[in-house]
Amino acid sequence: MTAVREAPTVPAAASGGPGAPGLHRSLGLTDGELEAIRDRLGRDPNELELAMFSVMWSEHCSYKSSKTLLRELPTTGEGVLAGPGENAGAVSIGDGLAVVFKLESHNHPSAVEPYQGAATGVGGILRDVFTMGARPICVLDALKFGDPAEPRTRHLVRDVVRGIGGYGNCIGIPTVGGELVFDASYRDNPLVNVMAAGLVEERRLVHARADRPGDLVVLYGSATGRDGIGGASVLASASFGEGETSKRPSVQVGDPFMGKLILEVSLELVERGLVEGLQDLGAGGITCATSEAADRAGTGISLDLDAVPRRELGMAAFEVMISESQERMLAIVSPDRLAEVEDVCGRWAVPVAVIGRVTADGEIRVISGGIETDGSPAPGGRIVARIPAAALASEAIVYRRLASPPPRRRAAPAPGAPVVPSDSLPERGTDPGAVLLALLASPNLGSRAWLTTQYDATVGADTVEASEGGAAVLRVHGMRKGLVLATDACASIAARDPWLGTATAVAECARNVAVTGARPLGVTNCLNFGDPEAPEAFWQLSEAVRGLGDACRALGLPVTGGNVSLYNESPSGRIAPTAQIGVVGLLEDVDRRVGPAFRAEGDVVGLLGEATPGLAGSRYAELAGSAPEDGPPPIDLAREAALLRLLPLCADAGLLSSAQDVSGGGLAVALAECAIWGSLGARVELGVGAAPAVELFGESPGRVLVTANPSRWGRLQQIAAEHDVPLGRLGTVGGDRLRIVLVGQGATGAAEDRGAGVADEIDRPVADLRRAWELALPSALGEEEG
Amino acid sequence: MTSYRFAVSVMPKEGILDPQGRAVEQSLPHLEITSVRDVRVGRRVELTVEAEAEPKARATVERLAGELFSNPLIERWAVDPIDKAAAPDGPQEAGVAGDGR
Amino acid sequence: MTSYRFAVSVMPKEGILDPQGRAVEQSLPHLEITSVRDVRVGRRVELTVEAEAEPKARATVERLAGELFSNPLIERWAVDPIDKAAAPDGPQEAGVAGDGR
Amino acid sequence: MRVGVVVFPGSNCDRDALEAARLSGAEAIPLWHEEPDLRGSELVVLPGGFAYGDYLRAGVIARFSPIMGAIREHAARGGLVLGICNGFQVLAEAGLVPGALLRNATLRFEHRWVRLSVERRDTPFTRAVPEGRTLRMPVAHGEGRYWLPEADFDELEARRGVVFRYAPPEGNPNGSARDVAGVIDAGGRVCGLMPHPERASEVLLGSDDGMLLFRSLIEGAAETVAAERDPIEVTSR
Ligand SMILES: Nc1ncnc2c1ncn2[C@@H]1O[C@H](COP(=O)(O)OP(=O)(O)O)[C@@H](O)[C@H]1O
Ligand SMILES: [Mg+2]
Repeated sequence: MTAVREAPTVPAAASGGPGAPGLHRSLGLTDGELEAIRDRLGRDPNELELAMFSVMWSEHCSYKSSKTLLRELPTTGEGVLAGPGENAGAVSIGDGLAVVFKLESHNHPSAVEPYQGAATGVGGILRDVFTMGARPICVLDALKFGDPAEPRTRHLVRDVVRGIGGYGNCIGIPTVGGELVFDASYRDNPLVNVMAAGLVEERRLVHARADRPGDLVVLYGSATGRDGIGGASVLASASFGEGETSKRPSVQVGDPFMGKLILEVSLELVERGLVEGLQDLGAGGITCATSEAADRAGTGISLDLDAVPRRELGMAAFEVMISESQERMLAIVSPDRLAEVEDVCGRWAVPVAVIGRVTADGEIRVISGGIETDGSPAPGGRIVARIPAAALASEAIVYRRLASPPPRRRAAPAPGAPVVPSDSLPERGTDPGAVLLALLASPNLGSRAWLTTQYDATVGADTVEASEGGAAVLRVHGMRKGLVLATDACASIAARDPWLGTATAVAECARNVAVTGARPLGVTNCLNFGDPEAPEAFWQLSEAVRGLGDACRALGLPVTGGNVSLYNESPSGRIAPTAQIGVVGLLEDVDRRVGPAFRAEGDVVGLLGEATPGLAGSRYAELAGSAPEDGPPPIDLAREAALLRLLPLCADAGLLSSAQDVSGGGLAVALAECAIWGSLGARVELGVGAAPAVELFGESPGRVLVTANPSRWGRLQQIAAEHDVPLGRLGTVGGDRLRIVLVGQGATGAAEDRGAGVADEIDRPVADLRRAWELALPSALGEEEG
Repeated sequence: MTSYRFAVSVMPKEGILDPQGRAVEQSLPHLEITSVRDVRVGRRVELTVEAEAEPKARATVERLAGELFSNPLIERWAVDPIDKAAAPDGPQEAGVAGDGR
Repeated sequence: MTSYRFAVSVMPKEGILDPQGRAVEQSLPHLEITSVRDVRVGRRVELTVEAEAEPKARATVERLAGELFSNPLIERWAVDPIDKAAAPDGPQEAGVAGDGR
Repeated sequence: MRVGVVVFPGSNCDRDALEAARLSGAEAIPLWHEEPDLRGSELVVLPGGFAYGDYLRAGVIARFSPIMGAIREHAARGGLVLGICNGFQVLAEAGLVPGALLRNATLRFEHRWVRLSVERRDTPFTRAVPEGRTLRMPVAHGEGRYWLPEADFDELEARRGVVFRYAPPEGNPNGSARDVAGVIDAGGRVCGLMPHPERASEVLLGSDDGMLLFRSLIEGAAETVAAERDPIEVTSR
């Protein structure tokens, strides 16, 4: 121990000496950050230490720009067993079981190598789930791309989808839902967000902690290669001479087969109680995993550098310490359990190695030449890096960035400002039936079958509904219970008002879960934003987090985890602010679930909630252009909360034949979808105001399209009234056409403009709607067949 | 115009994990083979180009190799001519070939 | 013991529909290439064998080529030596090679 | 009846198959690929998944697994073997059923609900299927395009070796020759199919048609158990 204390800095020979002047900058650390590092160490860092700091103080690992914002989120609630700070959130679902879930981004890797980027994204989020001891039950993927007409976008879409499927299908976790959105702002910066959920017995929930000094630090899974050392490869050129950096691969390649093996090994280790703590290796590799596991418990870890199994010869210490090679896990193991751990790994043919010891001194020490059982260097061994775990993890640098709204916002109207009837809304003079077909045939609203057929959604034999409808329903194996999952973002609204867009996304996502009859349990999220050092981008982020917090508080939902992805910009611009939301809900009886498809002739069609003005940010506006003075629709969070309470009650009471959230494309598209899925038409009468597009195609939140047997309609009205939710009767299910008759103030305007003889209503065969909807995506991607 | 047939080999770059190669290596003990190592699995694309002269044909193939058949971040490629007379549809002219029957 | 490195090429047999090859052909017009035809896509496996002499090493590789790397019903294979000195990890010694930069 | 479900390291439908077998009344046990012992299984199921990651070609590496020797012997003795999806690929690679499964004609992984026509109801795998009944179940694979040289194909058809074909309205998802979805060996005891009967095990999941296969095997076995106990010549491989 004293020997350690007497070595405040590492001998120069160990790693090339204290960083050359300016080296920190090429590693992405600022001068101020170097000062802060000196402060925490009380000395200059050496090159290896600098590399470790550079990954841990990166935005990705430290959350240095977002941490202060995230602190404001509501994270506690009934049943929350693990919240932010853990690898994934966990919420009790009763009967001693917990659902574990999280959303995460893999944007930048996917932009560079779409197949591997997406594949390793799936691998990473699954590891987060089974690191908690949970068996993953499903994956959802939220994808955002630029214009599908561009060849580059098509290539990205194709390879990202192949990559998600390539990993998920192989490892055998069903991909049951997600989102696919096209918007010009994602052209050079596509978003690949992946959500996963798993189930675990509450008592087996594992934490990523290294609590007990003397325990072993065990690494299992793939050997460590030079994957993903990207930026830090400047160190390689400094140490090995110029010209070699081009050989350093920074692209990580996923191996779903090894992923499956470490999944099985991890769950068996947990099941048999052989591990004290588990931590997956992701960004920051061994450095991140060890420092976080130690820091959470206030302990330290001594690492035996030479013991780390490597894929390549001649790897430098820094490469081993920050490599992001996939499919690796760190376990904290009591010494008397090691043999059993090795045995489990051996049976699955997974390489395993003891790479260190938990210590009491709160430091991460990297030792070359072997370590003793107390974590000190073996004779002849040397400490090559020595950093307080907290300095790398919880006490990493934090910023309060400058936020300022964009100037144009001041000129924008308040959300939901009423639309002036005299504006030039483009539906005047157009046939609403043609607009409906165009919306159904648009790449953002058409059928997702092109993509979902590439994902195995039924492996595991628990998938009740893969989510064409908005939410996926899975049975909890061996029980009547069901889990319902959805993911949504409303970036086109957030582009105009990030608070509103994010709050709307939370509400929409929760509503998608609740329409099935499920009670939402918790929220996970992935915040995809631009450069936090740009005041406007940081304003977007802070407004979005405020919207997330406000919505979750209003809906009584805890935020149990998430992920932040910043610097989503390219020379062509910044992405639309994208707060991807994931919600998990619980169905007490999966047989009582409500689906979106029309079910029976003669059922009454009704609308819960009311349309409010505001077309900006809608798919309709995207297609037709919106009036410049128009704003996005406002949100009534109290109404949303009432819906979340009301819908499960309706489902429990068996009042609903079907229920579908009204969102993209508005009520007309919702009606069309329910008709397509049910292969049943409907005739409805819709009251429209001065601008019929608001009622037909507007996307104001807080609405659910329901159908019910006429005998249950009275009870439905009663229960809706009790919850203060308006319920309008629109018409009747039946036939093979969708007919929407317009009545009221705005009903005749369009017909007048076009001249007499043109009916002011929508009346189309369901088969036509289906065809338009089915061809949308293949034709947008240039893949229509036959 | 003359026809030229080429083979493009695309292999994972050095240092890039090759899970296929690793899986093959791990299966070798089942075949009782212990003398094999450093297995790397890649792709081979064979194609015919019409051109006035070989260099022009080759240029087309090289463009395809770099732009369509490989991702330069993770893969390397090489182009080789195939002697048509020898094996029009076989994998390659040289070496021992078999159809395994 | 000496190390020998080989490349095994595995190609779909004549008469077997090769949708990958066809997909490549169909994408060529987008790249404004019209002079390419008969595209076939197969596999290339590179591996090192330790043996006392080349024939023995080659025998091992041929066994692998026939039993593991190819399915005789649908594929043909060929084995070629790789000149280690020239390109230890590159795809092949001959031809123009690129890492695409 | 005892059903053994083989677990390769990358199997991912093994639990589904175990469950489906149990649902139809069998005793179902997992069989680890490294142990060449079928532990008294009368029916061996090779489940779906990616046995060894399915690198190179689906099913090829699994074919060399230690348990495969025992399965060959079991088949040679007239034992029942069912290969589902990846299990079918393994059986084909091992030559226990004829044909090869190539990359889907669409070049994509295909997950869809399909319909199967049952070409033969006189096999141990299909005897519980009512006449004229088509079966609805999912496919989920990237390499399921059945292929056989034409001459061999005619021979296969002549001995009625095709048990399942993809049927309308959904039709053929992968470009399989002659719409073949599943075949049986000449002895009529080893059957492979690409679709997943074990996932069509409950109405809640979309269909329970797959149970007809398991029931055929498990109920049928109870009836014929005596016959199978008769000494049969053991052909070594
Ligand atoms: N937007 C967010 N909202 C809530 N929690 C977040 C958010 N972003 C990150 N977190 C939490 O911060 C912790 C660190 O996240 P991350 O570094 O992504 O974890 P990991 O490395 O395990 O993937 C996690 O517990 C995560 O849930
Ligand atoms: Mg993690």
